[in-house]
Amino acid sequence: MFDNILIYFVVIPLIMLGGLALCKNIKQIRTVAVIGSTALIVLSVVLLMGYLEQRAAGAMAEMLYVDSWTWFTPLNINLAVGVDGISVAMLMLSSIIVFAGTFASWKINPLPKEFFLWLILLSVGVFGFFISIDLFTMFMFYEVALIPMYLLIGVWGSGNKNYSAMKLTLMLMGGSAFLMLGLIGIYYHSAPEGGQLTWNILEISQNGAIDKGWQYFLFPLTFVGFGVLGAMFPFHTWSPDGHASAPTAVSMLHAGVLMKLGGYGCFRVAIYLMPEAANELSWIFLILTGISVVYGAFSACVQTDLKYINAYSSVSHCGLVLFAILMLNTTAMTGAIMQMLSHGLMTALFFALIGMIYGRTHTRDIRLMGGLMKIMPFLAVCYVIAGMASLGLPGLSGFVAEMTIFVGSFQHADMFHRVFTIVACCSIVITAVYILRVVGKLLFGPVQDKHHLELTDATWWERLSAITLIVCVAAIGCFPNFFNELINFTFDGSIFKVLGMN
Amino acid sequence: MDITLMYYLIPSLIMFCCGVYGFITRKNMIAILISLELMLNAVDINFVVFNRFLFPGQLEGMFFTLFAIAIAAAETALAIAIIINIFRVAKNIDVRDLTKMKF
Amino acid sequence: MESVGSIILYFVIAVAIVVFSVLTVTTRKILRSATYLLFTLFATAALYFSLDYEFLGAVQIAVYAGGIVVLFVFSILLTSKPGDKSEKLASKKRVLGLFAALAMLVVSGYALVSRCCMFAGKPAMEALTMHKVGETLMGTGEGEYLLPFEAISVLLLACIIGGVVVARKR
Amino acid sequence: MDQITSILILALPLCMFLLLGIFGNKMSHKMAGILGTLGMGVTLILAYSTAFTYFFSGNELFVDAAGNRLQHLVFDQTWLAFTQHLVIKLGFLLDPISAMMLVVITTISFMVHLYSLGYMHGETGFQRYYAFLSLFSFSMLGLVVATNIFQMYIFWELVGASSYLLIGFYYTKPSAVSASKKAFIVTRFADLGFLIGILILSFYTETFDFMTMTNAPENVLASTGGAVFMGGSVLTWALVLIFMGGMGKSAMMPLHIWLPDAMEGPTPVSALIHAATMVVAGVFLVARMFPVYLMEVTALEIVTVVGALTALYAAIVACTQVDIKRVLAFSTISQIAFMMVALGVARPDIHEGVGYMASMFHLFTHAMFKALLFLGAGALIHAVHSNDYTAMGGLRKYMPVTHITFLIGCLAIAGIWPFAGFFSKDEILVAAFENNALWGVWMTAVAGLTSFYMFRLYYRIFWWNEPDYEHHGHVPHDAPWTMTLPLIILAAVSVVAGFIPFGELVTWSREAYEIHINWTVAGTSIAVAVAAIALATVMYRKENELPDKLASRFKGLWTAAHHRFYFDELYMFITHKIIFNLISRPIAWFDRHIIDGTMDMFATVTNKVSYAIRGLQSGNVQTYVWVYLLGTLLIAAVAVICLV
Repeated sequence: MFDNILIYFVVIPLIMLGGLALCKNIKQIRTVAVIGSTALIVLSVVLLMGYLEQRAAGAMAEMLYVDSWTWFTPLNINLAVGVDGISVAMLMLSSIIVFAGTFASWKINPLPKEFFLWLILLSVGVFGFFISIDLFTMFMFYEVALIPMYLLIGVWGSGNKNYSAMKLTLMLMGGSAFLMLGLIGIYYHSAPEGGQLTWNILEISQNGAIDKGWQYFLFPLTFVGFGVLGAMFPFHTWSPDGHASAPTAVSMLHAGVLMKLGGYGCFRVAIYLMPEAANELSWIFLILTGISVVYGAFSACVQTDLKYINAYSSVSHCGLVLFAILMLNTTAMTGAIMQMLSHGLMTALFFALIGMIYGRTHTRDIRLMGGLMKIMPFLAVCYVIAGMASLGLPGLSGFVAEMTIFVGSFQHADMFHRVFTIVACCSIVITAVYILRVVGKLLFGPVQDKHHLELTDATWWERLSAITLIVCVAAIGCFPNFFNELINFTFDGSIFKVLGMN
Repeated sequence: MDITLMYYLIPSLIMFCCGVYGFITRKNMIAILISLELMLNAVDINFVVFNRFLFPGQLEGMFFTLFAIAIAAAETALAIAIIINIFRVAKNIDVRDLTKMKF
Repeated sequence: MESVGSIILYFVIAVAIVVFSVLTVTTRKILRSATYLLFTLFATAALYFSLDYEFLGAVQIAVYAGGIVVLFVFSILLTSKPGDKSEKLASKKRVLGLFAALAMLVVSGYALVSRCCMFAGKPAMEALTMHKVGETLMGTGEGEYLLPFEAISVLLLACIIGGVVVARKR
Repeated sequence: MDQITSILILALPLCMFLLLGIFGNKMSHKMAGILGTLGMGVTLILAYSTAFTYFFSGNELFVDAAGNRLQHLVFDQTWLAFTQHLVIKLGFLLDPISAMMLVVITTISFMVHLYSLGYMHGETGFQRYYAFLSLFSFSMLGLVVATNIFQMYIFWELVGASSYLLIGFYYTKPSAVSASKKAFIVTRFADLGFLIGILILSFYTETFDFMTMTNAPENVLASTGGAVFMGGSVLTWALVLIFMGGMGKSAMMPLHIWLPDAMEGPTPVSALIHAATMVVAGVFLVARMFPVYLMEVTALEIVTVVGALTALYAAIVACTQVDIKRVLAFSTISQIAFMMVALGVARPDIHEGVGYMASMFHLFTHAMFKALLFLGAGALIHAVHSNDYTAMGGLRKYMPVTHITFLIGCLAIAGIWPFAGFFSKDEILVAAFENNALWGVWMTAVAGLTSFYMFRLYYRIFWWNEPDYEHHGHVPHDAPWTMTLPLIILAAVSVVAGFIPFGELVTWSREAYEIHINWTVAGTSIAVAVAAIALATVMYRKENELPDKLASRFKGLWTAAHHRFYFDELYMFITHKIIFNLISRPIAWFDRHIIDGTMDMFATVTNKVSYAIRGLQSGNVQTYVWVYLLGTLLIAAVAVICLV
């Protein structure tokens, strides 16, 4: 079992949990968290290298590092793991954000030990979700990632935290109810008549046994189930409240990684296993996600709370992810994955910076702040960079992702899809409006509050957190083809054969 | 005339119904417990009778009853302990007054 | 065709069971209720004897009639106050209880009557010796009950401790 | 032409940006300034040598046996492969226009770097300023050498961003912040059109590559199959949308509103970005795609109409502005519109596409003399500390060098022989007349207006009435050499640039072609220009009542022009009243109250229902048993009835 590298993505956080339980003071907690998250980054880099090496050596299998350990025989539940380019990318993303999140919560108060325990438990769920290819295990990890959220927001949050924590948890749980129905449905149709039922994604897709009539029923269930976590209109309202109340690192992890679970799940389960239904029903969800994209951007234009702005911007950007996935072609889907990476990194950066600013000014209302560029130049410059990434400046990640999505979506043969692509394109202008509005009000202009003049710039751990993320954002923006090829290979697989496309 | 299975089941059923009636109508908790014993006893009879009539070569029904009696004894002892405790606190063992657990 | 004696014996037992059961739940004095329960239990024991389960009948008398009813009586004495009047039943309660009991009777009775196998006669059974009972109770093979026996003993121990803990004075 | 040089041309400014951007705070001002300027100087030399090699070496890579110039791909590296055909490459395309643009950009950029050493002396954020300048130079160079339309789009966005950063350089000034925001958003809106245009075009042509598209436009465009969308062929739509991107960057009406406000940035920035280089990107884009545009004449006609309207509009507005940088800004808009018109009227059958050549020629000369004018204006502002000409007057005595160079700039833009503007503008007018006499007359009139407002400005600054400078504390004087040297160099270029045989260097088909000056057209235009200058002399040489009288005489027109025909107000109305109040706010409200309300309602309803049914949990054990029993009996009854 332990000769498979993937399992360590769960083992390391578990060891961290144990280590944290033994910690006595904040120093030890930090040490454990930093060592653990660094180990995770190293691990994901090792995985990336190994993955690329195997691909370069001509490994053509859909997934690599595939392994399976039986867990519960009567229902054929296995701890099945395996990765393709997308999972590798997502694992990289998660480890980076956990790393940055650790530094962003350097001074968490109160109960630092418990905070890190829950945070690491959350990351167990996240990593487990991305490595598993067994629907049941996947779902289990998904829930493991969701539950700590409630406590993290409810205990360490700010503002109307009880309401937000409750709302977030309930809505996401509602989503997982749909999801569970869908997954069980898939399980019972996973094999041809009389065959061994399975939860394993690869086997299900090879069996190709899900009846078309059932697909029409199961696809919306799973897509909406994951879509709730991906902040799909109209199930996105947990996002603004939840993010606004969550502590910094939780916002980072949530927007950066957890929302990606939604997009990833939509792709990995809903689209991958039920392509025919996806093809037929995509128009409904295209309309919904298209609305998300534009609607979220417009909403962000008039918000005054920094976190709300960012949360709505996430709605818009994540809408784009689902939008692109539904286009069902290689380029758009690659774009969707890139957008997940890009959005994960830059939103994490945004939330980290907002947290740092909030920690100093004790307000997030942009009307009460101004001229921070003069007071805390480092944070301000990082904020501008994050903003630029968000509005799609070439050289940063947002541009690459959005362009891949737009070009890919526009290759769709159907006029309806192309027109909707143009609608989605409009978001780039609106994004510019709200980003520049915030940047202009918050960072530039005269200083609004004289007390702010005494505030200090970032500390070393905050700098480390921000710089890590910025470097990653720039890396994707400057060398997109690396990621493009990493992701792209996946799509040569069976999914398009079914549809007779590409 | 044969005394068939039926003849044994009917008194047991009546006994059980009496237990139900008592359980629902009585206020005194000990009376309720007594009704409960009636019901248990009725069930015991059924086990034994079925064992005797349908599977005379085996002993499952009988032993089940045996164990049921033992458990009933244990249960009664504990229940009475609780009742006495309640009486000590509430000076009363009217089941209608013991509604702290609602809502 | 069974002997007239056994038929008569059966009817005596059956009538006793029915009558004393009814009296148990209808009498308004709690101590009487316990007494009628005792009679019911004796009648049940007799039933077991008539079905050739002597050991069971003995247990019934020893544990139920001898142990449990005594417990009841003591607890009644402990919990009733001197001036206690016999309880009066609310008519609404009685109607509800009667309804439930009758419904039970009707449904189960219908189920009983509509099953033909219920009319099977009493088959012959080889005598159930004490030896056999003992072996079955203490054996570990299939259809033998050492493990449940031990479990029961643990349960009883727990019950004793629990009873002491719950009932002791604070 | 080796790859190293071309890579260096792009890499040097980028490295400078990173160096100054990251380590700038650790450097002294002087160090940063000199580093930046040196870096740009080296780039300048490399670019000059590249352009010289391309035009004059006669290397067979660059010119074929018949004397036609060739397009040469120095390198073309895959950056992002969308599909098999749609690949974004980063490359270096060397052809006449990109070589010319290399010269223009590096020249002006170097001048501005040098000039800023003096102009920005002692400003906070000096290092940041140089970093942004380098970033801009990098992006602009990348834009002009783009090998494919997506590379162009990438750098197009980058120049937009660097323009944003530079306009907002004085970030504590609210007006600068809002101007930068406006510039970015307006151009972003235009870029949306550009992007959609690219999407449509690439959908049909299946390529981003300029060479594939322009060398055989018939072939790649055949796949559109005459598809029609909302009354226009898709090709028209695509080209018009791409042109929309150009309209945004080149400040064509109605997307011009950001450019006058962009003057909030430091003056050298205005000279570099908002006069000479970035704003002509739109012209460059149309020129780059010209063979494709030729396939769809409708699109070219739209280019012409937009250009002509903008030229007139901007010229009229320029006559009424007080802020000298705004006058120059409107003048820039007007001149870029000239280039657009020239492209719009160019056809292969009219003097072998003279319009194209004229447009590029004008781009070149305009960059020189407009940069000169802006830098001159910078020197004036530096001396007087005000942007308004009302604070100036009679400066010729105090600032002789500035005066002479500014005058040269004015003469050049007015199109007086032998200054540079004469030659390029003349070719534009010829092309316009050949296409349609209406455009010829129209553009000649605009040229007259140009001379008028430029000399109005000139006289108001250097003649008119002298305010009491002593009173304001100090007497204006010429700037230090770092500032005057660029002025002198640019003035010299403005004088001689007209004699460059441009026709042999840059033509649409890349075949050499001899310029003939059409003296009928040229004579007319000179006559009109001289008349306009004379009028300006009469009105503004000495302080007098005439301008005010005329203004009150044509009060409606004057007020409207002074307020730039209320375009800004219109935009304010649309953005604030309509988009913010009628779209964003209702959506935000809808989200909070309807969508979120629905979600909350689920919770509320659940809560209410639970509250309502909690009475069932009475705590009365007998009730529970009764209910339980009846339930069981019900099930049993059903089972019995069904099974028996």
